[in-house]
Amino acid sequence: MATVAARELRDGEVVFVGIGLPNLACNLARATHAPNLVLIYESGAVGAVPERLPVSIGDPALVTGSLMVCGMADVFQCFLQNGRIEVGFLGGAQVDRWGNINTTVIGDYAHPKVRLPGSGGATEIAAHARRTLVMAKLDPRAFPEQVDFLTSPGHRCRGVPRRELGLPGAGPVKVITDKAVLEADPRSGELMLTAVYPGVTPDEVRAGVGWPLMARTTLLGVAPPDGRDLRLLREVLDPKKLFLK
Amino acid sequence: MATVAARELRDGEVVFVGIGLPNLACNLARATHAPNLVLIYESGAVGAVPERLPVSIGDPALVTGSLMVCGMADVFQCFLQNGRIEVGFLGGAQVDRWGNINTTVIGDYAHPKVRLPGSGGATEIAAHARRTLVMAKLDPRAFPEQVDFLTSPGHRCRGVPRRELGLPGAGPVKVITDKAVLEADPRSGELMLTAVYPGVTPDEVRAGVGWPLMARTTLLGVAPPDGRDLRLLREVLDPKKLFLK
Amino acid sequence: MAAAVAAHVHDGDTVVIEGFTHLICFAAGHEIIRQRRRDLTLARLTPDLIYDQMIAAGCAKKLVFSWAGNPGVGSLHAFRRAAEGKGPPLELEEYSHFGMVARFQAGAARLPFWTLRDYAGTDLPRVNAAIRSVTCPYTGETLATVPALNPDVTIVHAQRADAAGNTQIWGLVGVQKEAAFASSRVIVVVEELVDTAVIRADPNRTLIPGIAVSAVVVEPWGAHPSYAQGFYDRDNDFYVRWEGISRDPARLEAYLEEFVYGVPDRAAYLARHPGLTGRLRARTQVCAGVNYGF
Amino acid sequence: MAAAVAAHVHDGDTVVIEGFTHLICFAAGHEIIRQRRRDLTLARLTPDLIYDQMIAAGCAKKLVFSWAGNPGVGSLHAFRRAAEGKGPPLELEEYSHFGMVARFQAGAARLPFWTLRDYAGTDLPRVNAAIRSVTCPYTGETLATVPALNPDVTIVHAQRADAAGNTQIWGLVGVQKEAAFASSRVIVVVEELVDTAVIRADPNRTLIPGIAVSAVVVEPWGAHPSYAQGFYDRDNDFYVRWEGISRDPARLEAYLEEFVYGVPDRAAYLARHPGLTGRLRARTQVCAGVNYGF
Repeated sequence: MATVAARELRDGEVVFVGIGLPNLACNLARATHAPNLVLIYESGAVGAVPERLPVSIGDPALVTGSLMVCGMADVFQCFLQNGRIEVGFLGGAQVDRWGNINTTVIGDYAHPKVRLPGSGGATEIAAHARRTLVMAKLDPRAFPEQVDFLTSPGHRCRGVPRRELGLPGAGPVKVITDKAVLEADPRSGELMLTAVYPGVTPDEVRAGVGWPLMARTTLLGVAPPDGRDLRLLREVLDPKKLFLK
Repeated sequence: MATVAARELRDGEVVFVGIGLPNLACNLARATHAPNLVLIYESGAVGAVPERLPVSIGDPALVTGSLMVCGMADVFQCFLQNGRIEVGFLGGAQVDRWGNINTTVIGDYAHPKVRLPGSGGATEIAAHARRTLVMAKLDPRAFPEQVDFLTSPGHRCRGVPRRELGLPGAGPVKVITDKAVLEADPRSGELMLTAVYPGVTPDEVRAGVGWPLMARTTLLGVAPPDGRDLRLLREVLDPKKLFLK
Repeated sequence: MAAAVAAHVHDGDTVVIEGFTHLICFAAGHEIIRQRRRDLTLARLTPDLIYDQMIAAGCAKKLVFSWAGNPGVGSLHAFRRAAEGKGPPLELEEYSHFGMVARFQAGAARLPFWTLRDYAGTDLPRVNAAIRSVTCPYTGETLATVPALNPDVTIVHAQRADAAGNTQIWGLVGVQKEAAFASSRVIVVVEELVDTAVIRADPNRTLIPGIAVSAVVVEPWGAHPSYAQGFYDRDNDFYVRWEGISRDPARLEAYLEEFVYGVPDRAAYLARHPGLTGRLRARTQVCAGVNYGF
Repeated sequence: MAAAVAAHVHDGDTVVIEGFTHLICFAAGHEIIRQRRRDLTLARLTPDLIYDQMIAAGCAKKLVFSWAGNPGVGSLHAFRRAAEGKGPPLELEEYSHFGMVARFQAGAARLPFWTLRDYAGTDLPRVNAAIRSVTCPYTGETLATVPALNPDVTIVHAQRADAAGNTQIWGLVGVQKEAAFASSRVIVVVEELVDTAVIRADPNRTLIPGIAVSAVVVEPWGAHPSYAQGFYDRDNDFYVRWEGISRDPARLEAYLEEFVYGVPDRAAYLARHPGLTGRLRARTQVCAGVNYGF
């Protein structure tokens, strides 16, 4: 998943990084095809070059040697709302048919089955990043027809198309899972299967999704990570296997 | 005038300082009865201890050795609008019967006889400082019945009492001139004569004011600067006589 | 610390212990627990372990927040038990990070609200009536608003301050400046008390002026298991261990007994963590100074 | 400088050369005059001598400002002649300092307006229709608003930056950060071009990130007669002399001929001021660094 996400990043882009797999993907891209990637963390570290894998989004390793440290008011107003973030990473307990994400509650808000952490910066990243990449493992409970709670807007929110909501960003352009890649249909905004990992069949993907998943007529194949990528991930970027399973 | 103004400052107060006589007054107070005065300049220098007389409000001597330097957004939002400024100094080409000040134009705005610099920070100082001190030399043209342009609100603006304007600060509590001190009538807000300098008669003061100036029944006498104050002003604070005439 | 908390933190107060991952003042949170404050409204972007502990200890009536998890690890289980109806009730008021930052900005500027482009299409305004909107007087467009947050007391941990409370912070600065200016009272807790000359030598580093500070407390290692850039690293092992501790109410209670109620102050807390300072003390990487001459 | 101005400053642009007393980039203003840009909307809080010169040179169609004087001296006479109908016409749009700062804040946050508690009782809204009001969605009170200011190009003078434009400023920082983020294009002019390692050694000093910068120009003494903390003092004598120069259109024209049109660049300008650098060079007063280790 980290490798697939890394391939989505172009050199020189400004990326709003989350912790875990997104951070691995960004640092893999930096170590390979995108050395000039500018990593911005919501904690206020700009142009971070972490010498160790940050365990939290506010790790001191993100500060030491970074290009700039600014307050969070600047992060959200001058960088994100200003439109300077080209790519934002999102993940969550639920991703629905329209790319909406739930990181708030499973079940009813007042009486939740599971209380999740909440939005953090996800709501505004989903609104303002020029495009977002979603990372989540396939599972029918993780990919319901509709999220229980809409924390981060996708392409259609409670029936209203994204363009009518006045959201500056393009929304989730790709959903990167552990078996396949889903993309939003340009017209309807509905997520469809567009690429599968080696040896994965469309039916295996559909088994992990809670709605009748449409597929693009000609499915692409996702190339597996090459030796260099695997070596970097396993030996350099996450030797303790904190995030690589 | 600097001495009279200095006496208005209590030790430990937070003062928004302007350049010229107000700066002299503040530094005289710091050198005498108010060593813990906190001087804040709109340029962003907080707790400045200028080692030379600042010629401009952004003099580098205000920065070196100050307690804090902040951006102007913080000066106006977090200090002034926040209500942290206890005393603000104001001056201007015109001060009227209600303590309103004009630093914008003499004559009509669209076709002015004299174009003055404008508000700078005066408008918001007049609104937010807990109290303001006005310094101006008596002259019927400088003290008209009504200002040509209302830049900084006093106690009654175009007929509307200050309290109805929702202005947080108390407004100009004293107008310190070269011959006397005027104070606002607690009820009407109209400026009245309350104290005169040694040897000055009320008629001399009235001759410098463009409206029938009322006087408090028992006028106070303004003590002249003592030898120490004069020595400090002439030999230490303004040896080049930049602001002392 | 005991005196500062006794003087400035009262039952029923809205209390903010800020610091985004960096400089979270656990020492103050523990003292508030020891002094058994009650009915507090606890506000901060990321409640973190310290508010999970204060919730478990019964200090909190209400939580105002934007992300309530254990960063990089998992859940805050005392918070989850309360939110999931399996523990003592806890009132929740929830925003996004941007919304909380904006609330502190409005508070610091003493404006009743702050404007932001956010929340369109989300369910957050549906469950939080304080998220409203305003119409732009120039373009006519509708924008989101959040109300000002003006705490009764804000506690800021910092690397250094002088006796008057002129406070310097480097590394992540989060929303500490805004929270301090928004607050009626401010307690600054520092790793190091320095002479005013140290502050005046580099005034651009000052984040909070003494005129906004009510009390200064010197408490080395007061942010552990959070960190202080240039002083000590984050204790990630403890954050990982908290998953197991907080999941079991009995273990959580035992933790509070041993490390909070069971010690009189921070020094005793450190004494119960042999090897801690050696394990986490920061290495030295000092930057060059700049010229303030003219 | 010539290339940066040619590439990023066009006729009809809204141009901001910011810096409150400190770091006012006269070198850029002079280059704009030399390249004979026309119909510019010049915006800054304090037009200062540089905009007085650009007005006299015929670059400006409109001035957006909050205080148009010669600090500590008197008037900007080219500005006054225009405003008093004794010179070429100049459109004026006038705010207070707070209003201008708020306009840059809105621009930097890409919001259409900013809210402030100001202007009640004054005549400013009467002569500037852009000063409006909004009703608080919580308290119902009326507050003032100003519209966002988003310049086509902002020019910021700084002590140092790396080649990518990561810019560090100390001493007075004014509204440079807000103006840069509000602007479509940003030219950073520095006293000193430094290796990125210098920037990365002290990231809390960075005010403007390279991703917001269009061009970096190295121009030592480029802010004279304004100043650069740690590099050179303000040339107060010249500010005083400007009173006499600007009062007389012929003398002003002669000044421009000798020191602007008459020189190809800043180096030649400095060559025409013998003894200047010796007179104004800053003495050394370097602060201590801080520890970024963990």
